[in-house]
Amino acid sequence: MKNIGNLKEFATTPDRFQGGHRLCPGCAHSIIVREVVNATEDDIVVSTATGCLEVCSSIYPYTSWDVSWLHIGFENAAAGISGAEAMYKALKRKGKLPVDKPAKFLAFGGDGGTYDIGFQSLSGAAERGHDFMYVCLDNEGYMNTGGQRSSATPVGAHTTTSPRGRISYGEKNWKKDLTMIMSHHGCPYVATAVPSKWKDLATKAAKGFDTEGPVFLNTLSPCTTEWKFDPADTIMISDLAVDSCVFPLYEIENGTKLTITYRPKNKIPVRDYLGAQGRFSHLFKKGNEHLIDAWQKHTDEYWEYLQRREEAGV
Amino acid sequence: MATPTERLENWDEFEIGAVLKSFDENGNYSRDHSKTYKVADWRVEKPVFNRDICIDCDMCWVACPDSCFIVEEVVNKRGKKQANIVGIDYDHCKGCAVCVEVCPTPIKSLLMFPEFEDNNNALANWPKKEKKDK
Amino acid sequence: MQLYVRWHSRAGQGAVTGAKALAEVMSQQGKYVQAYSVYGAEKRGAPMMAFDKISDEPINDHSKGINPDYILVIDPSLVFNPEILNDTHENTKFIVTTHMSKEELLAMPQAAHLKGKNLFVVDAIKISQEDIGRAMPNTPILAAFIKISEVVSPESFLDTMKVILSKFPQKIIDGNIKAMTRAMEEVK
Amino acid sequence: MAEKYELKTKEVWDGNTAASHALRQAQVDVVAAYPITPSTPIVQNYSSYLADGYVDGEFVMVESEHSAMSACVGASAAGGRVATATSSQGYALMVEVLYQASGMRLPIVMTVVNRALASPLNIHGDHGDLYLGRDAGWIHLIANNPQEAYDMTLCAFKIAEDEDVRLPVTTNQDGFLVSHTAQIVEPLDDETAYKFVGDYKQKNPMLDFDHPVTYGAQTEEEWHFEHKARQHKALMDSPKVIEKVFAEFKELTGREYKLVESHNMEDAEVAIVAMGSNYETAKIAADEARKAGIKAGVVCPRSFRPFPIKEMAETLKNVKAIAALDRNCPMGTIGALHNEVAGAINAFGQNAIITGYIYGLGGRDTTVAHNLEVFKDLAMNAEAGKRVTPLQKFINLRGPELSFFKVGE
Repeated sequence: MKNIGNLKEFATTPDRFQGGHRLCPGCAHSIIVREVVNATEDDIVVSTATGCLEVCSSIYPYTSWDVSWLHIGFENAAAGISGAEAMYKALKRKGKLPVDKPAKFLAFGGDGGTYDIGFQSLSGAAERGHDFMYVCLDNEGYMNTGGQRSSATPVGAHTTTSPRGRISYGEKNWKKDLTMIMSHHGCPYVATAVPSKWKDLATKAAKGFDTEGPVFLNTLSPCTTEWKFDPADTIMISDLAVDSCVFPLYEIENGTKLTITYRPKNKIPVRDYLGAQGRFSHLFKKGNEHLIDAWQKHTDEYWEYLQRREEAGV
Repeated sequence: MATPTERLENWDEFEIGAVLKSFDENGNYSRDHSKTYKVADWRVEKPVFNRDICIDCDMCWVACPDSCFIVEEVVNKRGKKQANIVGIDYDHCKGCAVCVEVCPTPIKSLLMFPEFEDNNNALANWPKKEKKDK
Repeated sequence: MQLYVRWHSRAGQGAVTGAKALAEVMSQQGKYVQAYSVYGAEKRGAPMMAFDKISDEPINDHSKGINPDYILVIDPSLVFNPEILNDTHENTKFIVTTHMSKEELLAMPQAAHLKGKNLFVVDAIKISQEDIGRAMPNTPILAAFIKISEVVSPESFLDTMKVILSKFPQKIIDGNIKAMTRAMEEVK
Repeated sequence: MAEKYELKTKEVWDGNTAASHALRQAQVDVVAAYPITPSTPIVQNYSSYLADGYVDGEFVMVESEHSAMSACVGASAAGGRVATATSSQGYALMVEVLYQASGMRLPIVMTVVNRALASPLNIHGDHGDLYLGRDAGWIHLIANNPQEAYDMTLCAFKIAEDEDVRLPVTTNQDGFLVSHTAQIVEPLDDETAYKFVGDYKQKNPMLDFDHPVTYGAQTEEEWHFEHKARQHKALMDSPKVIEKVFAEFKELTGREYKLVESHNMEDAEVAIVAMGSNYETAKIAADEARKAGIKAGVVCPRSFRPFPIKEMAETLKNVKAIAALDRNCPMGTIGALHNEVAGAINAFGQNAIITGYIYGLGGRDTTVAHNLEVFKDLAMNAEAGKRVTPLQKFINLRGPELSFFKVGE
């Protein structure tokens, strides 16, 4: 396992995901991707679901990847990487690949390609126990197609298919708790992470690479375009998400041992997180106050739940 | 964004299967790699880096979505390797200003300037005190 | 030479395996063969049919219907279904599994359709239960067919069956050989 | 190392068993599959060969056909020999990924046991699935009996992996009529079969870590056309390799395959064109038709894609009337095979009268007598020197005659 060390040291890592891609200025996807792929020195094969990252890092005739990379479709990043991993095992056993040089198998998908359309293939690959890490770049909607709702879109968020309107406050449902669902697949390691807590993220990625079997990393990827905030504020929004405990950072080993990996010194109100984003601006209008209260209650309850689990050692 | 004209090959000229190769025979970035593609024209403002103020915390390196911070590996006093920031890759910087936001020094060592501003000019006019956060 | 055989059984009783075994036996004799079955989505217990086409010439006809020269009924209750007569001709021989004698069977009103038919009986169920240890009447009825049809000598039939059964434990092979030998003796 | 599997010179195998032995003998590295009737036994057998050590590879039993083909793409791009099998609804679920596999030029081999498409649900044989994959950029080889299911599958690897092809290949056999019908198959011994197929030759493998590659790039409108055109050219050029592989196979086995198979075509005046098991049934009908004075012949394209346009026209150049038999309901036009054949003869200035027949949907029995009826129709058209029978008729359909474009209507 790569020792992540301090940032001065980590920054000597040669990048394996490069500039010249066509993601939005300030996009959190590429920050996360760099923090993940730079967290191992082993060879990597990457599979990526259709989405912003996929499109923007492989616009022909250019690739932004220094490692072998595969995109098949929207719903099958996990199935694709499971095939590559199976071939690796077969060729290694047949002596067609060096046995002493480990290689890692990694898949990226947005929340659409992970929570929704790609969930079946992710669930299947995890259940089959392939040795791979799946990283969800959760920006809480279908941003590649112009910001439609997904099952990761949180309540009250304005999206192009759950729009705020005269009689609508936006998305009606709470987001699906995919990290827990993946933990219950029997994944030996699952964790949440955000780009601003780079060391937490890179350490979890390094741990994930080192874990044998399916690993799931759910990363919150603030979307400057569809969450409607200034591109420069990506890291700040990411910090607000964890400091308000809207997106708590934790890890679960073998489905049974939960550890909270970041505890805000000063837990900030959820409204500070919501208020920084245009997609929630209507919640601050008269008549919608109950939604901010509901958000706070929901967030507090979940934070409580995590702490109780951690305390109980389950 | 259109492909540069010199890279528009005919149907019988490219690798089959739309396969792209990251490196050439010598192990250098190939012409298929986005390292050889420029997104500089996305920018309206650019970050300017002030080496004199930088403390080499490398926050800009880790937070840059476009891998634009050029580092130099050095060995520090305690014998540990560390990365020093030596510049910005303006071919790939889109001017998002995340680096400026994460820069922690009291007077920021990274600031945004208009694209047309001369870097030396910018450095000469560097603020003496940190501006109030917006 | 052209010979058509139709098996009547219930799904799970081994008619498909039996039909394939017959095809294998005949292929060893230098014949061309086709063994197939007709069944739908029904599960274990549903009545079904399997077929053998045996010929001196390559078999190109992939249609399913045949005019059987032999009807093999490996489930005792299916003998009462008049559909076993479908597409048969006047010389078709019927070899059926039953615990009854030919006379007892023909005396039953439910078996009226078999009157005047070229009928042979063998208790393949009992034989298989006693000699193989479970009700798997496919190999005994196949042996009875070999005896009646004389398409191949009993010795070379049993030799081929030993090869076909070779993937099973010796006990099963021995049981089957015993059951088939007995069926060849008992079929009337 | 895999154990040698002892085979007799003559086995009685159904099409599924035959295809699965071909996969085993090719020593496929990865099989990713999902069960579906009637192709299930192929991958089931592969997994039991694996369990008994008769093949050394990875069997990935995935959670859907979509993932089966996706895992095949991942495995093939990684750089080894890959195969799978499917039918019908499973094929339909795979279709999206079939296009990805061919676009990435991955030499995956898929043994397809052709089965009808729902609704209504039906497990039996017709060519609905084959036609669904028609434009997916795969080579589609046709096997009409278990021996051919074995032979075509061995040839498929050699064709797919040829450096001048590098395209995925399906080998098609009729559900139940071939897949579950045991006939005599003369297999090669393991060593000879593997030697024929040859070692897998990697091209741009993802697992060559010193040379990372990107598969599945995004092409904008300035690139997509060129890529698709190039892929098309590979398919159009593939008959050269298919014929080369068939020639090598003939040398090894004495069994001869051609791009267009035919029976009694030397002096035929009328011909049935059909794919699948009915090609063989129609041959018997042709022989019988000749006894009745009809100079009948039968033709079968060995590859549905690439369609052997020139060879088809050449084979049919002297006939007066042609019937193209489609084992699929074209839903709103004339049959796909009809249109292929009509296009082929038209392209070479031939003017035989051509009619289409729809038959055998959902496993509906099609007999020698049914084919004979078609020959009688053809004889009428040939004699009249113009089409006097409907453009499209249905064979063995219950109810009043269903036909379209009757003459004089």
